[in-house]
Amino acid sequence: MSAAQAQAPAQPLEKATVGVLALSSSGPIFIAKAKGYFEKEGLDVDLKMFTSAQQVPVAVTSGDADFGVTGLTAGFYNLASKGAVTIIAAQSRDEPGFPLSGYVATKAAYEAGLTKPADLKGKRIAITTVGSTFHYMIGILGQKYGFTVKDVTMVPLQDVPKMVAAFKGGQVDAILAPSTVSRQLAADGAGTIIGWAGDETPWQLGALFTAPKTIKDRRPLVEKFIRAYKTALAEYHAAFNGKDASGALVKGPGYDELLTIIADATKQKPEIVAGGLPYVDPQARLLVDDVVNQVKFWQSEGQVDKTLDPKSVMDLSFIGQ
Amino acid sequence: MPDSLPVNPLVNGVSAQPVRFRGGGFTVKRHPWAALAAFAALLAVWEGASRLGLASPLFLPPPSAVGRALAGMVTDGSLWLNLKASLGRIAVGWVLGTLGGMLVGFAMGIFSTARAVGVPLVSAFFPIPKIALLPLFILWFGIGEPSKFATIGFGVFFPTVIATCSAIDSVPRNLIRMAQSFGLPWRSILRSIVLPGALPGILAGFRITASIALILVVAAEMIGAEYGIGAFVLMAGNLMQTDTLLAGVLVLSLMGLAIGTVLSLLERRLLNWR
Amino acid sequence: MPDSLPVNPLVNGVSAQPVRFRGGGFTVKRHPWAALAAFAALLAVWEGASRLGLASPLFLPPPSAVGRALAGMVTDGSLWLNLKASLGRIAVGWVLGTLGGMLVGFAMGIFSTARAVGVPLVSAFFPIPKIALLPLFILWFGIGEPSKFATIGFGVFFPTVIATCSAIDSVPRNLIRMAQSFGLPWRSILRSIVLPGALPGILAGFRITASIALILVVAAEMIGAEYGIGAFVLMAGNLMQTDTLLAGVLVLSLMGLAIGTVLSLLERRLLNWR
Amino acid sequence: MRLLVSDLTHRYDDLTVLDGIDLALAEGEILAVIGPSGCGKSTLLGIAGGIVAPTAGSIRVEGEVPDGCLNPITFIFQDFALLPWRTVEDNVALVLEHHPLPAAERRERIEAGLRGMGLWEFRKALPKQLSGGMRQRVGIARALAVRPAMLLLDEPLSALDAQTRELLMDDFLELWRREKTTALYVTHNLDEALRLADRVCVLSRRPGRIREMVTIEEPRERRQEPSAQAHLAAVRERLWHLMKAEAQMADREIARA
Amino acid sequence: MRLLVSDLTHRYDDLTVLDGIDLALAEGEILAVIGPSGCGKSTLLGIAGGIVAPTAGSIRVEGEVPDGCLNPITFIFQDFALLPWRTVEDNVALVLEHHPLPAAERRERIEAGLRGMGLWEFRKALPKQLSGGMRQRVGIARALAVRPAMLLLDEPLSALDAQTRELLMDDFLELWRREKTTALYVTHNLDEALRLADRVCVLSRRPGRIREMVTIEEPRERRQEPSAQAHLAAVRERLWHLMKAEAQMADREIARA
Ligand SMILES: Nc1ncnc2c1ncn2[C@@H]1O[C@H](COP(=O)(O)OP(=O)(O)OP(=O)(O)O)[C@@H](O)[C@H]1O
Ligand SMILES: Nc1ncnc2c1ncn2[C@@H]1O[C@H](COP(=O)(O)OP(=O)(O)OP(=O)(O)O)[C@@H](O)[C@H]1O
Ligand SMILES: [Mg+2]
Ligand SMILES: [Mg+2]
Repeated sequence: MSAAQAQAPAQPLEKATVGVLALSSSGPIFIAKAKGYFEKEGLDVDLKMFTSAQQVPVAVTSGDADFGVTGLTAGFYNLASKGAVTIIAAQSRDEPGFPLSGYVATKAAYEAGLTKPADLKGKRIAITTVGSTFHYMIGILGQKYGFTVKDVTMVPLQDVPKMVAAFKGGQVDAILAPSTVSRQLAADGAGTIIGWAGDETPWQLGALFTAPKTIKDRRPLVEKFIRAYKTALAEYHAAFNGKDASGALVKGPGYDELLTIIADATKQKPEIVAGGLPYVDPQARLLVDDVVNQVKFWQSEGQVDKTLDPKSVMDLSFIGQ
Repeated sequence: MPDSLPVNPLVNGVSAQPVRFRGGGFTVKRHPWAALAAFAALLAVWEGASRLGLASPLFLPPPSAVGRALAGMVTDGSLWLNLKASLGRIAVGWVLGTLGGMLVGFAMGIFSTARAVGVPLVSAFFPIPKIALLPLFILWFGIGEPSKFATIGFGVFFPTVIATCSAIDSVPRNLIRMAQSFGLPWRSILRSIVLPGALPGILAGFRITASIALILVVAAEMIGAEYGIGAFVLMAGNLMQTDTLLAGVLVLSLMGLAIGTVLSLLERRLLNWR
Repeated sequence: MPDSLPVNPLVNGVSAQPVRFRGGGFTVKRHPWAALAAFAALLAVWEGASRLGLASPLFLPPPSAVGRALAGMVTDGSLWLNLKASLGRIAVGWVLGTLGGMLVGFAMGIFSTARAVGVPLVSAFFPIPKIALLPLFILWFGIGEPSKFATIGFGVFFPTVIATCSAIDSVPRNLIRMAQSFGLPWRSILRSIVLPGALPGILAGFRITASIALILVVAAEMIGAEYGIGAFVLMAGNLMQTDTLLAGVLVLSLMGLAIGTVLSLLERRLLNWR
Repeated sequence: MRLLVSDLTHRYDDLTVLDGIDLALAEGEILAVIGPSGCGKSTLLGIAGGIVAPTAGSIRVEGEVPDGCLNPITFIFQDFALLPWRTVEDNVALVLEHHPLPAAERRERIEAGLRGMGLWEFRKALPKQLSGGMRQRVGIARALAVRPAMLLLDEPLSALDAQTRELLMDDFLELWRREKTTALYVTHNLDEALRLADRVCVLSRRPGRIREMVTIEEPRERRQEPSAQAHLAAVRERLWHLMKAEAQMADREIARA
Repeated sequence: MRLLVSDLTHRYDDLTVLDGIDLALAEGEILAVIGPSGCGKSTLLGIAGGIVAPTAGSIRVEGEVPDGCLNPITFIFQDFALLPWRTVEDNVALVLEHHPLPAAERRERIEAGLRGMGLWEFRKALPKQLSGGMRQRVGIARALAVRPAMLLLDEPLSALDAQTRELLMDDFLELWRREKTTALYVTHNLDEALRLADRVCVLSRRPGRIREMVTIEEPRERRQEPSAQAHLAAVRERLWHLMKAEAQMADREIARA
C-alpha cells in the first residue's frame, strides 16, 4: 500500500473505466471520483453512464468498462454463469429505515383493502422487467409472507414512465417503484405507499463487479480501485447512513458537500437526492446469503442456468470477506 | 447500287464484323437459387466463425445453438403461443396504419391544401419516437391490445403516407387529363388511374412498412405483454440469453422473409405491365 | 357551311353554353400559410384541452409548460449540449446508412443476381428490431459512438435499399436503350439516366429515413450516452418529468420539420422537370 | 354539335401560344387545323375539349347530343395516353365503365371498335407489347366507343403506315356520313386535310393566330373524282404557300435570335 | 459504312415478328423500309443498331468510320426518348459527354444542331414545355451531333408539320450529300420514301418478311424535276399496290380471327 502511494505522483496515472447508472446508489463512485481518491491510488477513472442496469454488466463483458456498479438482475447472473463477470464488493443494499423502493397501491385498490405489503398476493403489480430487481423483491416478499410469484400478476412495462402510466390509468393494483416516483404518486393522490422494500425484506441490492480476466491479469488495478472505493464508501456511510437513538437519519460529517457531488453527477436536485439515499456497508461487505438466495430464486424461476454454483459468482478476496 | 437480294459481294467481304450488341441489362431476371445459396453461405460462415472460436458464443452464438433454442421453443409450444399473440397485433396494427396512411397519403397526393398542411405535419410528427409516447398510449389506450395496435399502427402510418403521396406524384399527368376528357368521374379517375399508377410506389412502401411493423412489435410488447415474439425477445435480452434472443430474432426474420416473398409475388402479379 | 370569321349566326345562338372545364386538379400548388395555420390550430387545441382539464398535465402538459421547459433548456445551455451530441450521431449514422443503402440498392436495381440475393436478405434482416439487439450491439460495437452510428445506420440502411431499388425500377427503359444506342459507357448511363430517373423515389426515401434516424437517436442513446436529445428524453422519462420529456420530443419534431423543409426545397429544385 | 371559340388567348407562364383566336364550327363540319410545329395546335384542342383552361376568351358549344353518345366532346391524343396496366380491351372499356350500359352493349361497342381497328387479335395484349401505330389505333377505338358528337383529333394518323391511314380515313368518312360528328382535326399532313376537311384553318407560327381560313368548295364525297382535282390542287397550292411563308418567317426569326 | 443482314428472325415470346430477313446496304445508300403497322419495322431497326438481340440470324457492318464520327450507328427514335430532367441543349450534350472533345467543338456541335432544327431559342426549355414536333427535332439534333456514319431513323418526321418536314428532308439530303451517311429509314409515308431513298424495302404484315425490294432508278438530285415524275409515279403506284395487298390480307385475316 505504501509502495503504491509513493509511486502514484511520479508515474502516469493508470486508466480504468467504470460503468454506472446516473442514480444516487452509485454515490460512492461519484464521491471517489470527485474527491480524487482514484487519483490518489494512481488511477485515472473514467465514468460511463448508462440508462439501464442490464447494460452495465454487458459493457464489462465487452471490455468497454473495467468495472461496473449496479443492481443485481437475472441477466447479471446469466453473464456471471458464462464466466463474464464476478462480484468483487457490495454496493447499496435495502435496509430498514432506508426508503428506496416503495410498494404503492392505487386509490381504488387501497380502498378495496390493499393496505399492507402482505396483501399483494393475488394482485396485479407493475414492475420494470422480468428478471429485474423488482421481480426479485416480489419474490422475497412472497418468501416472507408465504406466497410465490405465481400468486401475483407481474406486469412488465420496461421502464418507470410506462409503469406510472399504467398505474394512473388503473391498469394495475400496485406498483413497485423507486422512492422518488413512489412519493410523487402519493403526493399526487394517485396512490398510497403501503410499505418499503427495505423495511420488509432487506437484501443486497447492488454490487461492484469486474471481469474475471481483469482479476487475473490486472489484480493490482482491482486492489487499488477497491481501496479508493472503500474510502468513499466509508465517507458516504458516515455522512448519510447515521441514525440517532430514535432510528431517524441524521446528517453526518461532510453531508452537504457529498450531497452536492451526487446531485451534480445525477443531474437531480439535491433535495430529491436526499430523499432516496441508500444504505451502504462501510467495508463493502456483501450479504453473501442473500446473493445465494438470489441465484437460487432465479434458478427456481427458470431464468438462470440451473448448473450455476452461487458461490462462483463472487470473488470476495479483495474485501477480505 | 446493290441488287435487292442477298447475293451481294459485300456479304462475303472480309472486313465485315458483327454489330456489337449494346442493349441488354437493366431488366429483372429471376435467379431462384441465388438467395438460397446466399443464405446457406451466410449460415456456413456464421457457424464456421463460431466453431473456429472467432466469435465468442456469448457475443454471437452459433446457428446450431440458435437452432436448438428455436427447436426448444417449438417443442415446448411457446413458439406458437408467442407467434399467435404477435401475429394478431402485427396484422391489426399494420392494416390500421396502412389504411389510415393510404387515406391521408391519397388526400395529400391529390389536394394541394391537404399536402400543404400534411407535409410539415408529417415531418414534425413522424420523428417522434414511439418509445417516448408509450406512456401516453398506455393512458389513452390502456395496457391491453389497443395500445399495441396503436404503437404498430402509428409506426406504419407515416411511412405509408409518404410513400403513397410520392407514388401519386409519379402517376403520369397525361393519363389523368385523358380520363378527365372522357368525363370519368373523379372517383373513377382515382380508382382506375391514380391507384394503379401509384401501385408500384405503394407496394415498395409496403415492403418498408411490413418490416417496420415487425420491428415495432417489440416496442408494442414492451407494454405489459405476457406473450408475443417481442415480449419474448425483450425478456431474453434482459436475461442476456443470447441464443434465445437470436432465436426470437430469427422468428421475426422468417416472418419478414415470408411477407417479402408474398410482396414479390404480388409485384410480379400486379406490376407485370411494366 | 359557315364563313371563316366569327361574325356567325351561331355566335349569338341562345342555347350556346360554355364548354365545361374538366381538367385541373392533380397538380401541386403551394399554400404557404396553411401549414402555419394548422400548427397554430393544433397548439390552440392542445393548450385548450390542458386548460380545461381534459388532458392530465402529468402525461400531456400544456404547450406553455413544454415551452417553459424548452426555454429552460435554452438558458441553461443543456439544449445546445444535447443537440450537438445528437446531431453528430444522426448525421454520421444517416450518411453511413444512406451511402450503404444506396450502393446496395443500386446494385440490386441493376444486377439481377444482386436483386435475387438482396431482396430476401433485406426481407430477413430489415425486421430485426434494433431495440432488442442493443445488448448485442454493445458486445459488437462497444458503448462508444460506433454502436450509436450502427443503430442509426442500420435503421436507415434497409429502407434506403428498398426505396432506391424500386426507384430504379421506375426509370423508363426506353431512355436506357437510347443511351446504350449512343454508346454511352455504363457509368454514364448510371450517372446520367438511372440516377436522375430514380431521384424522385430516392428523395421520397430520404423523407422516411431522415425521420427514422431521428427516432432511432433515442434507441441509440440508450447505450451509455451522457448527452444527447435521446438520452435527455430517456432520462426525463425515468424521472417522470413529462414537460421536459415533451420538450425533448419537440426538439426532435423541430429537427424533423427542418429536414422536411430542406427536402421539400430540394424536391422543388431537383424535380422541377416533372 | 356546334363549337364557338371567341377571342381565345393562351399563355404558358410568359410564352404566348395562342392569340385572339375566333372560330365557329357548324354542325357536322370538319375543320382541319394546320400550322408550324409548336404553334399551339394541341393547346387549342385542349382548350376546346375543356382540359386546358384558357388564359382569356370563351369557348362554347351548342346543339343536341345524339342518342348513345356518352361523351359529347372526345379526344384522340397525339401521345396515345393509354393506361400501361390495362390490356387493349380494358383500355377501351375504361371510358364506358362509368356509364350505365347493358353488358351486351358494352361488349358490343368494345368488340366493334377493336375489330374496326384491326386489333381484335390483340385485345388481351398490354400496351408495351404493341407497336406505335397499334397504340394509336387503340386510342381511336377508345374514342369511337363513346360515339362522340364532336371529335378533337390531334394528329391521329401520324403514327400509322400509309395504307392503314388510308383505310382509317375511309372509316372516318364513313363515320361522318353516318353520325355527322363535328370534328376539329389537327394535322400536319395536307393530304389528310384536303381529303377530310370542310375548311382548313392555317395558324401562324407562335403565338398562333389565324393566318387564314381556307374553304374547300368541293364536297367530300366527290374529292376522289378526277373533276375535283383541279380545285384541290389549287387549295393545296395555296395552303402550301401559306405554310411555307410561316416556316420561312420562323426560320428568319430563329436566325436572328 | 455498309450493313449486312442475313437470315434474321425475331420472336417476342411466341409472336414471330421478323422472319428470314436478308438485306445489304451499300456505303451511302438510303434504304426506306415500309410495311403495315406492327410488322416489325422498329424491331428490325433495333436489331440493326444492336439494342435488340435477334432470335436468330446475323447482322454485320463493314467500312471505315469517318473523322469526327462519335457513334457510327445512331438512332432517331419514334418515341423521341428525351431525358425529361434535362434541358434541350443538355439532351444534345448527353451524347457528347463521354467523348474527349475540346469544349469549343462540343459547344459548336450543340449550337449547330439546335440552330439547324430551329430550337436555339428553346435551348433552355425542358421537354415538358415542348410540343411533339419540337421534341422530335431535339431527337434529330441529338443524333446529328455525333456525326453518325449510319443513321437508323424510325419515322423521324411523323410528328412534324408538312412544312417543317419538307425543310428537314432538305436538311437530310444536304447531310447525305456531304457525309454520305448510310441510312435505314423506316417510314409510313410513301412521299418520304420516294424523295429520300435509293431503294424501298416493302415488308409483309407480321411476321415481317421482305415482300419486295423496289429500286428507285432516278438519282435523288433529280427527283424534283419534271422529267423524273413519270418514273416516280410508277414506283409509287407499285408500292401502293404492294401495301394495299398486304393491308387487305391483314384485314381478311383479322376478319377471320
Ligand atoms: N405545359 C407547358 N408548359 C410550358 N410551355 C408549354 C407547355 N405545353 C406546351 N408548351 C409550349 O407551347 C407551345 C405550343 O405547344 P403545342 O403542344 O400546343 O404545339 P403544337 O402546335 O401542338 O405543336 P406540334 O405540331 O409540334 O404538336 C410550344 O412552343 C411549347 O413549347
Ligand atoms: N417488348 C415487346 N414484347 C412483346 N411484343 C412486342 C414488343 N415490342 C413489339 N412487340 C410486337 O412486335 C410487333 C412489331 O412491333 P414493332 O414495334 O417492331 O412494329 P412496327 O413495324 O414498328 O410498327 P409501327 O409502324 O406501328 O411502329 C408488334 O405486333 C408488337 O405487338
Ligand atoms: Mg401537338
Ligand atoms: Mg415502329
